[in-house]
Amino acid sequence: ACGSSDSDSDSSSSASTSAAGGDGASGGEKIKMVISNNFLGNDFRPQMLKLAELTARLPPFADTVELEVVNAENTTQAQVASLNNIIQGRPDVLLVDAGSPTALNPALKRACAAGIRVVSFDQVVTEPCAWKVAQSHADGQLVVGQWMDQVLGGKGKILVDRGLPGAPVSREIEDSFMEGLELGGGDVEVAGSFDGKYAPGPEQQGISQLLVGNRDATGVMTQGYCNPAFKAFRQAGISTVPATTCYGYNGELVGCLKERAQCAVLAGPPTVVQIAMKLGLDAAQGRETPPTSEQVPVPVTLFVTNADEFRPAENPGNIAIEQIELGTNAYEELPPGLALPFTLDEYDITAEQAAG
Amino acid sequence: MSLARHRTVLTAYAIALLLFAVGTLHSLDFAAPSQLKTMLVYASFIGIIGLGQTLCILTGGIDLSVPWTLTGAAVLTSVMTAEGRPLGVAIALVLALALVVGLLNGIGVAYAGVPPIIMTLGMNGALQGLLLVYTDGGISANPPQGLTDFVLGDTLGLPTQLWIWAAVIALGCALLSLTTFGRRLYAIGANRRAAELAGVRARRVLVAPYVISALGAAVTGLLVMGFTGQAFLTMGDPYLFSSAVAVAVGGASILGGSGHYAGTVAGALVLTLVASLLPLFSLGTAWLQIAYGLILLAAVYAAGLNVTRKKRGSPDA
Amino acid sequence: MSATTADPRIDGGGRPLQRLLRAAGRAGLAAWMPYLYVAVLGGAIWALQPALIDGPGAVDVRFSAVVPLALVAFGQTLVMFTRGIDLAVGGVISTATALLATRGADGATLWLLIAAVVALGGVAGLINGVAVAVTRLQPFIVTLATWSIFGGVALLILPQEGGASPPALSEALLGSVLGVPKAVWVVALLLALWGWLRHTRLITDLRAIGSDEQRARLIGVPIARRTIQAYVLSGLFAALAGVWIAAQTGSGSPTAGDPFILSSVAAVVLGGTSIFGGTGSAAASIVGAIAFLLIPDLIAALQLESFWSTFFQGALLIAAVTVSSIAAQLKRRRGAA
Amino acid sequence: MRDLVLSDVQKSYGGTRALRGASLSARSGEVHGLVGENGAGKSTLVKILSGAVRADGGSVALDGRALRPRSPQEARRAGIGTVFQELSLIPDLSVAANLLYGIEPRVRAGRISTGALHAAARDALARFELPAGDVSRPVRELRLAERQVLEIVKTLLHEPQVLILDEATSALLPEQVAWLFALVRRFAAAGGCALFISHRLAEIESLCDRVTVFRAGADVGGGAIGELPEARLVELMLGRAVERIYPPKAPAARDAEVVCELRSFGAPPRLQPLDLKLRHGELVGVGGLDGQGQAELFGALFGTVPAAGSVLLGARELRCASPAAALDAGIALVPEDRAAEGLCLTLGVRDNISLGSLGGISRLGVVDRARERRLVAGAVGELQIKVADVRDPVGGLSGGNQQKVLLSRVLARSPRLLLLYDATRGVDVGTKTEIYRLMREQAAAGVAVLFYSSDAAELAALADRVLVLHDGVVRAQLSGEISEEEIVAAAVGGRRKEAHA
Ligand SMILES: Nc1ncnc2c1ncn2[C@@H]1O[C@H](COP(=O)(O)OP(=O)(O)OP(=O)(O)O)[C@@H](O)[C@H]1O
Ligand SMILES: Nc1ncnc2c1ncn2[C@@H]1O[C@H](COP(=O)(O)OP(=O)(O)OP(=O)(O)O)[C@@H](O)[C@H]1O
Ligand SMILES: [Mg+2]
Ligand SMILES: [Mg+2]
Repeated sequence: ACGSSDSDSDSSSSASTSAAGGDGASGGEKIKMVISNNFLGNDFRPQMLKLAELTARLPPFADTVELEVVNAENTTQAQVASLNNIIQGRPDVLLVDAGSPTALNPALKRACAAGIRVVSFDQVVTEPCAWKVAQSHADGQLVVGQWMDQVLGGKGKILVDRGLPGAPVSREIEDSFMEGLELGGGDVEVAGSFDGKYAPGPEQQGISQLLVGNRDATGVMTQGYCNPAFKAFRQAGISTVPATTCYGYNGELVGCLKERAQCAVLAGPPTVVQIAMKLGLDAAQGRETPPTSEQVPVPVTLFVTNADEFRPAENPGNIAIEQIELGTNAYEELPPGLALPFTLDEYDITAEQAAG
Repeated sequence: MSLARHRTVLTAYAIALLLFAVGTLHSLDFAAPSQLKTMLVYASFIGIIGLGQTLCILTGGIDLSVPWTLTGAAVLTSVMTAEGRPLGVAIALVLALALVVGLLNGIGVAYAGVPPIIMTLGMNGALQGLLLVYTDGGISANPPQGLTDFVLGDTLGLPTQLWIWAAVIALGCALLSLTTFGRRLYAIGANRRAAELAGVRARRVLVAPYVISALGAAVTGLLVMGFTGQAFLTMGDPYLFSSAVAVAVGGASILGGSGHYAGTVAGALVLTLVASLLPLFSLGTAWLQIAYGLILLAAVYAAGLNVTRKKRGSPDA
Repeated sequence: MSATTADPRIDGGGRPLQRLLRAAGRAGLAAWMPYLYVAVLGGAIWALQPALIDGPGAVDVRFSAVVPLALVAFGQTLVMFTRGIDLAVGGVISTATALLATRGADGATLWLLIAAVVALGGVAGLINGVAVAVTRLQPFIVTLATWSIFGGVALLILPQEGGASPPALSEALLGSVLGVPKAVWVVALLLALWGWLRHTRLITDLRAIGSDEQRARLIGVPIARRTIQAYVLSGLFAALAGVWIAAQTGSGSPTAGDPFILSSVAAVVLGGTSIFGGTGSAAASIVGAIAFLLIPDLIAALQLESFWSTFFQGALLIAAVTVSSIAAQLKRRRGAA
Repeated sequence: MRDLVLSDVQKSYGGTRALRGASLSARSGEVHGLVGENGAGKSTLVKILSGAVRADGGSVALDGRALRPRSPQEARRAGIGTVFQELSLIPDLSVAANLLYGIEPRVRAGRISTGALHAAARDALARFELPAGDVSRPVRELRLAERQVLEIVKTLLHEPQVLILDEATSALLPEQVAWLFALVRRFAAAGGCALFISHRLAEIESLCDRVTVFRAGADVGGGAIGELPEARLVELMLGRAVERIYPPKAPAARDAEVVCELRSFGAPPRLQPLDLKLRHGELVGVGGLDGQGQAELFGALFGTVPAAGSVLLGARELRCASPAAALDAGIALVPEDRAAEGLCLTLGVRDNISLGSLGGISRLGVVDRARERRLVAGAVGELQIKVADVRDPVGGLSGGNQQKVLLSRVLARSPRLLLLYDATRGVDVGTKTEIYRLMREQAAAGVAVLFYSSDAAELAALADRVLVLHDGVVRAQLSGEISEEEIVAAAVGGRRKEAHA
């Protein structure tokens, strides 16, 4: 499929940032797979890309796929421009972690038209010709909301993170959490909300500011990290450790244990890229693939501090619930930014490898 | 003495007091000691950066390379300590790097004649690129624990961080009010050519504000990292404009030649108070942004009122 | 001490050719630099990976990216003539895309919608212009504040990225006419517009204001009116950029405009316009925009990590201004010697 | 009939009463002189007439009709043409665009035809007997005298009925002054009314028909020029008689000790190497047409222009690469343009005075407030600088007082070579007298004093010796009884005059 004009683009991709498959394997027959990422500044994306590279060295990718990762600046314009350049190189498979659900559509439509198999993953696009692989934040947060309600016994005040202004996923997370919160029938009150922007600094500041009028808050829902909530409470001189929800970084799990906090930590698994790669490979090799109109789910785990007690009334996504424990899913010696779980079981990758 | 002479600075403090009063009336918690401490800590981030920014703006310049100098300092410290280097060594190295950044900015502005806004904007982009390449777009190193303990540690009832700011305030005010360096800065800002003909070595003097600004940004990076317990790549974003805005709210002219760090301190307080006050009114993000813009306009207008009036009626009209 | 040349009366004349040469020399190296950047960057990309320049659709793609920055930079240039700066373009662009992504339209209503969006950009510019001209606060601060305000408005209209701009909009603006991509036509149109505009009273007045506002008042330049006009035009051009982005992406974003704030200033400066007002050219700003956007392509052609493009954009900005500043210093020294 | 009648005009700037009931009446066909010391309110009156500021009270009538221009355009339309003291040329616009602003030929749909504009500009310059040259040059590149000429032409192109010239000659050379006077006389002869402001009383005498004297914002006298001898004018202006404007020249300076010597000193190519000895007690003036290398001479000595050759000051040989180095070596300069190069107008009087001596009044970089206070108080007292509070911004002082602040900053360095570049331009008689006295005192105290003046009368009356430069070469050295005519002749004449008795 990659056929004709690749004399120069082939030689160049081996010199590129992160070609996989290692040594001097001749590129001619390999499937050329490109990941387009837009840089966000968080720890999750680089780790996911590292996982992609590690995975590309393992079967079934090792002998068949040549992987290239292309980062673009954190603007839609930049990712569109970068995609256009990628399309000029005619890869077989294009994996896209999108900076915008809609703005890349025209470019991706062009890619499809050029015969490139397009898989959008993690932050997915609405373009119909692309496969979509992503975790369902709605399913996950529905359970998280129920957890908060149960832990607080259906009463009290919580603070809620609205994420990044303008980002669609933020709205989805917030809405589903609220839905879950109300499922139990309790009347937990949302005392205030803040823009955490998926970064510890803004989260901590947002919570600090809200604590002014709400020193009696007992729970915090964040879209990023748990630790800032603990810090903000301590800063404000409040001895209560809030029941807190966040996303699955190693440091947050460790933090929850250290603070002896009630926590529900939803995995934001980098494994999404492994599923997307496999889908792309299948498509390129002509195997059967799910329809592009459906979102391919990513298995998700909810790590909690009370796995023995917590039973959600509704769990449409079949989210696995796991107890947070040092050594099994929380590692004091590994970097705090390590997102969990760090690989699918079928690939032989260790936590140390994933952490770099 | 003549309060009128310091009206711009006093206006900025008056605005800060007003905002504080509004907050306290809305919720008594606003004046709780722990809350005050937290607010002061947030103000101190802008405040410490604000010293260098004030000096730059006094000379008619500006430093827009703060965000990535700040982020770079935190990230590099975190990476170096994770590699096993002692914290002290890491900090010394990072400050040395900041010194180089400041020198480059200063030399570009003073000797190559590059307009400050362009020099520092370009530097910010260059630093961002280098740091992203270096970290491969992400960092996952444990932050140095010693730093967190130090920054948040209690010294005589206040977080150490506030003592650091107090020292910066003392240093900044003394620098501007008592030293020949301060006099020369004002002179360069008011009329560089005249200052040079009066014997001021303007190029040499002009480098210093950028060096001080870079060092301030680096120190703030370390403090922010200590405070949040983490280095992250977006940590500099909020500081692109906020320190310059604090200087302006403090009554300085962005054109240089007038203003004082005492005003910037008030400006930092005003910005922090606004940010703490607005969430109390449960506005959505959109309204928050709108309100922020309006308050900013009002504050700068009030603080700059007599400055602009004077400018308009200058005798060589 | 003013040490300058020539004899006591107004300059010693010369034949037309000499005069022409002198004028070319006066415009100097600086005026040709942006074109040089484009030639060098474009040439390098072409040498490394010709497909990025002459591949199918490459020109369209490249110019589609240039159009919004060129539009914003055009307006930004006019503001910078007056020694101002318009940071609010970020909010205006976002608001424009937000409006387009939340309103359906077709046929005649589409053009009405576009007109309304652009007019709103003008109103935003009017607010900036009046604030700058009447309160006499620094444009930097005023537009920083209004950026926040307009950005908030964008969020009110479109709380989250997405929506769908009218498909007719994309059809109307994208594609080719007479075999040439519409994006190229837009850039050509902008260059032609500048060709016409540059000798108008408006531009002369804007330059006069930036050069010396007090004196401009004395010779009868309507300072407030012209200042307001500059910001209104900047608002209009920013809204047009928003329209283009909405067409290009088929959607809207309440933060779409933010990246254009500093990149428009960079494009203008790369084009050789002084941030101290008085001199420059919007055409050169457009060329500057092209140069600025060629850098990520060069990085791609070089197969470097994309993060290098931020580095090189910053470095080019500094290098460009250093070159013109040193050239100016040398010229002054030569003039004095 | 284009009579201009102003009565009881008032204007305050904040607390400063610039005009407190000023009246003046000028008839058509006459050239009316307006004199007064710095800050007397002359320019304020001009600004009111030209619509730049609005009067608080009083009335202005032109041709018997009330005139209250709200903007410069309105004033221009009413027939008022103004040559502003600070000029009104836009530095970044071309000569042509400046000359014809608002009256461009061929404007279609708001678009100005550059070709037509340049042609019209060349035409206009030719009509005023000026070489056209390159009219597309930005005004920024012109020298002060060239700009002054341009401002005059620009004003006349609007064909005003009333022509106001606010210190329009202060930057002009004798031949340019003659050119201007011819123009003004022709203008008046054609029935126009000209208002002429100058601090050079000789010009007032030779050009004006009648004169009005302002003091402290009000008219204090006037009449036909024939009835007002110079001494009487000065007395009206200052409110006191002045014995003599120029201090007596130094006796027998010839054999006095040499305090400074220039050896083959120059700034090629604009100033050829020259030799010069400055002696104890001697005031040496530099003259000549504008732009003949005088600026280079002063600049090279002060380190702002690359120099060749050597300077001996006392026993030391110097080579200064920057003003800071020059000051450290004992060389000080009073620059030409007070606002642009001399003072930091937004800063206080105190800061301006001490700026030059910061090193001397500080310890380890900290300013010693007590020493600074003594320094500033001494300067303010000695030069009688009128200021309420030394922290007030210098920009708020009258021109004369600003000049004194500048002088005191320079003198505070106790220089051994004092350079003054046209330091009395635009300065009133009263202040000039004081500056002359200071220069003499400095020379008598052993300071080498070298000054440039665009005013030939001043050179003749003040200097013990005058160097006339032409095209970078010393065309003449005059000493003893020097006459104005000698200087002018040497400046423009082709003859080479050697040291004259
Ligand atoms: N824009 C202004 N703001 C405040 N004071 C002013 C302004 N313009 C002039 N003044 C003051 O008004 C008074 C009169 O000034 P004006 O310029 O009319 O004097 P002048 O007679 O023209 O003096 P000179 O001979 O020095 O030009 C002075 O005290 C001056 O300082
Ligand atoms: N723009 C201004 N702002 C504030 N005060 C001013 C301003 N202009 C002038 N003044 C003050 O007004 C007073 C009168 O000024 P004016 O120029 O009339 O002085 P003067 O006595 O005429 O000086 P000179 O000896 O130079 O002729 C001065 O004390 C001066 O400081
Ligand atoms: Mg006076
Ligand atoms: Mg005057």
